[in-house]
Amino acid sequence: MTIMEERQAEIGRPRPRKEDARLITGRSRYTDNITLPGMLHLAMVRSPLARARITGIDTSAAASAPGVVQVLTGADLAAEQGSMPNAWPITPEQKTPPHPAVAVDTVNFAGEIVAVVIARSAAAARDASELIDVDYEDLPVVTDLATAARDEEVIHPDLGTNRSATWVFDSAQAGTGGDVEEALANSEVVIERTFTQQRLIPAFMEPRSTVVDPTGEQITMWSATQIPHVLRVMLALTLGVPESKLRVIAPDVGGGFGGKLQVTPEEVITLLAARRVGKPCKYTETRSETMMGAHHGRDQLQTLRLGANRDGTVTGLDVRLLADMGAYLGLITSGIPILGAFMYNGIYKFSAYRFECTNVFTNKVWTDAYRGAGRPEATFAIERMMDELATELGMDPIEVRRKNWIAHEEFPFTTVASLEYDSGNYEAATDKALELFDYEGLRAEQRRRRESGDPVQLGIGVSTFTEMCGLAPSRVLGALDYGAGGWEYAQVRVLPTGNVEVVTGVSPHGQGHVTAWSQIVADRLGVPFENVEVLYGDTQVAQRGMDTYGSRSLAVGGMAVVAATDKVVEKAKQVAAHMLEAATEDIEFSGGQFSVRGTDQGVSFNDVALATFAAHDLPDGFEPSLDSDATFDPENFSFPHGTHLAAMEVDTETGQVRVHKYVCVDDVGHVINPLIVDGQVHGGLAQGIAQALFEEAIYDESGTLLTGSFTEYLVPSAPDLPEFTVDRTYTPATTNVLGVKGVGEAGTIASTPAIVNGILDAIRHLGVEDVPMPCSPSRVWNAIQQARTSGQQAPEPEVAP
Amino acid sequence: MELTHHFEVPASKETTWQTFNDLEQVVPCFPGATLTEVDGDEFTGQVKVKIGPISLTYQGTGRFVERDEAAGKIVLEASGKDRRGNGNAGATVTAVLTETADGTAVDVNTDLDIGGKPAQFGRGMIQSISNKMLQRFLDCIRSKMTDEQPTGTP
Amino acid sequence: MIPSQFEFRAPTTVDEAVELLSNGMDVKVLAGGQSLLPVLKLRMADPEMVVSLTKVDALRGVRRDGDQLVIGAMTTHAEVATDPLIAAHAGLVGKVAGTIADPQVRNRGTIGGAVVHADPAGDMGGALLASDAQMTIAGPTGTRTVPAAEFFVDFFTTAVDEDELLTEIRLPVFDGWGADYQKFTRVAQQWSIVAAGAMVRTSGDQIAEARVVLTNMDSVPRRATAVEQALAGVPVTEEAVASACAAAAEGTNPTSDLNGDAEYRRHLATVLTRRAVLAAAGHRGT
Amino acid sequence: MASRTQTISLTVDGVRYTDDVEPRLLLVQYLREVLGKTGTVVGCDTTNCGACTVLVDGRGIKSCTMLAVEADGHEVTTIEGLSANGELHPLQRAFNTCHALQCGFCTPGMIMQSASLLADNPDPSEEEVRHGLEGNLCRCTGYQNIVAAVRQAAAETAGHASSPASGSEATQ
Repeated sequence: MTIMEERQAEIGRPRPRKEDARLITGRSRYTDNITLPGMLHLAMVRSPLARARITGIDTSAAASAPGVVQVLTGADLAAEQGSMPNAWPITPEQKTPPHPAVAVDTVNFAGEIVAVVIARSAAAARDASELIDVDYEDLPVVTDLATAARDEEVIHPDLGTNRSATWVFDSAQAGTGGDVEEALANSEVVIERTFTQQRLIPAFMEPRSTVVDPTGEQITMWSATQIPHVLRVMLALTLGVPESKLRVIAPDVGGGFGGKLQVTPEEVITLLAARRVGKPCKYTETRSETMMGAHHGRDQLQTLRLGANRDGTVTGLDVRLLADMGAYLGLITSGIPILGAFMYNGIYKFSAYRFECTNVFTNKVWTDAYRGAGRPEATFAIERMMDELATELGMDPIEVRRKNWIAHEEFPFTTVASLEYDSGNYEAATDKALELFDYEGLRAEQRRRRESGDPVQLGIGVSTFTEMCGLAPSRVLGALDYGAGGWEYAQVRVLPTGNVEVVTGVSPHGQGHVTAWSQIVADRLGVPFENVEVLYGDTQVAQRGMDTYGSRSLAVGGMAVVAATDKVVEKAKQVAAHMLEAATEDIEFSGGQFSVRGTDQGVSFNDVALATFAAHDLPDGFEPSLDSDATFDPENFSFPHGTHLAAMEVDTETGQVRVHKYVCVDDVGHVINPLIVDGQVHGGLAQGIAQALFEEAIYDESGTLLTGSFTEYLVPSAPDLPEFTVDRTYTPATTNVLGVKGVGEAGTIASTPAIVNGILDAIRHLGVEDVPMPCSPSRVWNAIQQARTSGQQAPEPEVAP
Repeated sequence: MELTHHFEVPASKETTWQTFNDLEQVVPCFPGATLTEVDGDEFTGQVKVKIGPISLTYQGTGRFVERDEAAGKIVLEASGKDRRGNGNAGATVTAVLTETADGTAVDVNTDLDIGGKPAQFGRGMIQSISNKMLQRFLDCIRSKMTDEQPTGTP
Repeated sequence: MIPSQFEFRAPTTVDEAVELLSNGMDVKVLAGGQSLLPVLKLRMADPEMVVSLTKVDALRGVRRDGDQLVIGAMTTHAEVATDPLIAAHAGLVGKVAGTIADPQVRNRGTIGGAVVHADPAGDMGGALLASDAQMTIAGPTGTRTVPAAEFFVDFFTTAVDEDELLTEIRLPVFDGWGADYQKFTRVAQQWSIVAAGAMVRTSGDQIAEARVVLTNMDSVPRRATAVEQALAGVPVTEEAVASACAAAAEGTNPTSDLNGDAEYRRHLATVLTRRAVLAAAGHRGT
Repeated sequence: MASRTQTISLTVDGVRYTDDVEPRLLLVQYLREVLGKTGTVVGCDTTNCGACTVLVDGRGIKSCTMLAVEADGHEVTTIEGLSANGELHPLQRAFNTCHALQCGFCTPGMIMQSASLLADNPDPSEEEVRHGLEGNLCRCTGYQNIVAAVRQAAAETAGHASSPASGSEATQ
């Protein structure tokens, strides 16, 4: 009987990650690193045209080229390839075009696959792919969202329209608020603005790659995916392969950000090719292919009308969206804008709200999840509108927010968009951020620069945000017609030595789950951090799971781990009671020790593990195993929030913009590993800032992606970003016992409006009212020039509060 | 993209018209172009484009879509694809001939459509480069009409 | 990502290299490869033969030859950027070399390769123009020398013919000149949207002589001679220099693209020229 | 056409190799496919991302933009050859302790370029680190912890350098 030792709590410790060991030494296991005996390689032939009828494909030269095993076209695969799945029909009437993995008759975006070469080497496949001669008959191309919505040219003629679906939320109908038209009519101020959420490319660093081994009866797929479990079931449903014959493995995955939350044509094709030739096949895309062929994000036109009274109280908000689907509907393409529908009210108390979104097809690659997925768009719009309101009323942007936000004592709070926010303290986060930022000092500096006519003006951008995380309560998903639930699975296995294996249904690709889960389990079982192994990403290992997206891993997946761990403890207590000749009810468990209440009698977790393994002397009828699994379905979303402040310098001579200072105070509830949480925030900020300043996927009118490489699509590197000041407040979530909320998307969601608000704050006194994103130097400069030339109409310089 | 050019030749409208209608003379004037076959109003050929290290070979066909001698209007359409699948290119060239005191004025409007990888490589240069290539093309045609050597300067 | 097949030769002398260029095949010269290899990987070109200059030792390095500096065509940007001779006598060339692309590219990319590539957004051309560089070109009939002002012909086109090689760049020494290069980009690793380079010799509080060049304001680097003339004798003050630089964009022909239109580029050229001249003149900015 | 392959001899991570390769084979493909050194990864095809950075004769280069035949006679160091005698390189340690990686895909290139940077400048400022890494893209970290890691490794290496026994680890 061992003596209890004081052990330091693992939760809350800045543990360096376990998973780094192989990644920093080059022993990584990315899909493209996999080589199997006899493996063949695929190359894709992609349409250079955005919309065309395929009138002929001559594959003869390619088929007889050196090393080529087979060439496949859409016609060859038509009978077996099915249609790429869309798992979120947002309305029963949604129009969904057929989406073949390999185009059969027509192509609808530049980059769509029209033929596949299977060869003995990647080089041979690439060489032969040039020999395939495709004849196209041009069809009219529609790339502009608003134009497409007018149906002058219908991209999928069988659908009869480019409008896929229209989805509405109305607080008057939902009973969560009043009628928005009435509210706006009775408002003292109504502000109407239109914002463009430009199209973005997720730009994960690892290009997508898939290896399929069709060994015997089983098909094993390794893929650079966020969603091995969803992929498995979707492949089974799409291709009619028995699910039980499919094993999907997501090995090391080099980033996703929603971009790998997809079932891809390339995965379907690699599987079909491997099955045809009966040999392992690999396909790894080039970055050029990623840019044009992997789904993009955002791409919405937002029109908002916000009503308010002169004291700053917002009375109602009307939101109308056009959302660009691209040419097809991917896995959850149609639902992305709907994820934003619940967030346009942000952290505020509005009395009336209406949201209407129309999803529209264009001849571009389809859009789908990208970090934040719907919520950054909503947050951007409302946070921009709050600044517009502040300007209109001559109020400080912080004051306008204070006037409208939910006070901390009002939680839980049911919003006008029908969500119940469980907890939060916007005052605390904002106060802390203002202090760290030196808000007053920077306002003084701003005034100084304005008065002296400094060519480099300073602006302060505010963004107070919340987001719905922990996707998602299954019943809510059901109500939204999403094709699956939002639960998560975990298993905890106790080895004879007391080491613990944790199986998780989430699928990490950089988030540090192995480390965080180890910390959770170490604390709950009182075992050393080092003794916990975390297994994931293989449907044969983690037999159930809903994978990683929507800041769900910890709030949902982590909770499943907790639930499974609790079951282990319950079982172990029975064994401990038996060993200690006590009643189970009298057993207490703490710090890895089982003890009899009120005595110094105890056994360690390791002792119990070994005794259970030996099974020589267990309670009658006790199954000799402590292993447990659990499936956790959240009762509600979690609602991280925060206040982000950006001091932006604008060089009025060149339009160049620089982040002078960036402070954010996020409240993500309890923190398992602050190192990891800070890292998530940093990375999120970088992506959100990049949307504000640098990134945009641009197509020309014929549908060619002009930003088809990192030379033109501007992903920032180290000198392009500032040092961030990251801090936190802690208001635990009340809907899970860990008190966690999720942090994966926070930085991205909050930072974009902070940056743009900051830029406008710097140059608004010059008469500039808006700069479309990304706020490139030329756009900023042009906005200043336009304001100067129409100077007479420019509003009187607003005195900075 | 739309490109417009204007030039004048000290030749009669009739001579100019004939030159413009002679594919064997016109097509090879385009930098890098070779004519492989002429069949009435239609032709096949290829254009080899070299821009620094980039080298593209478009193979394709073209035809006269309009020849209105009375109006002095010729519309030539050509389209091709890069032999390595890098992209397609199409052009519709509309030339309008007008008699002047000293000869003939030629107004050329070119609607050029370049798709695929070359368009991505742009940084705005595609238009400038295309403009220069067309200028060389027209200089060459003009020289044929005036029996001069191309001056090389626009 | 996988280039087409080609034959590869790595001669060790200039003569061998030149001989390989006239062998009747479609030959591409490989210097540092930082522009050529991406094109080959994207299969935007498929030469039959690649002649690498990597083993021609004679083409590497910086040396002083009388009142000239001689830079071998295969000297890397990193070497040019850190070379003490260049720093002392050709400040603008050194500064510009340090701004090209990123450190890894500077470690492989060469001055000769970059200028023969002649991308209008390439940075080094302007610096050579401002420095009155003489370009030595070797061909089948021997070597010839072309001044930088005649070297750049058009987009991606230089005086170097297909059967020729740029072997070295000769620079007169510019002692006592200040230099600055204002490179304007949206992200650090981007090509210049516009850049302005200035070399300034001051005398007391005045600009005695200035040399000003613009990058990406035309199909070739452009020398702003009007600005240079206007700057002569001008006091080193914001106002005086700004006024002398006001016409920096005159006569240029910039393109419009995703990063800005021609009008914006003209405006940038003016601002950047002023800043470069002031910095080169040692003016402490506001 | 002459022979499709050429013989090259080079040293990679301290081991001498002689191989016949196609001239078109990129150095990164040689490392990954011929030598099985998959620690060096490919992130783009336009020489932007820097994920494939290795040291050639001690200096960081993008191995996707160098032919394997050009490496003939040279010395190449990859992420797999950075640690010596089973001990992590200070940069590797610092990347771990500073949480300078998430998905890890850019990490080999980041570490190798950082090694190249520290060889040139053993005590870089924050700004110098940022500019020294401008040819490397990371999509996860926002670079803050990468910069911190490089500076931490620099400090640690400087500490070592004051002791007579140590050499410059960064340059190998």
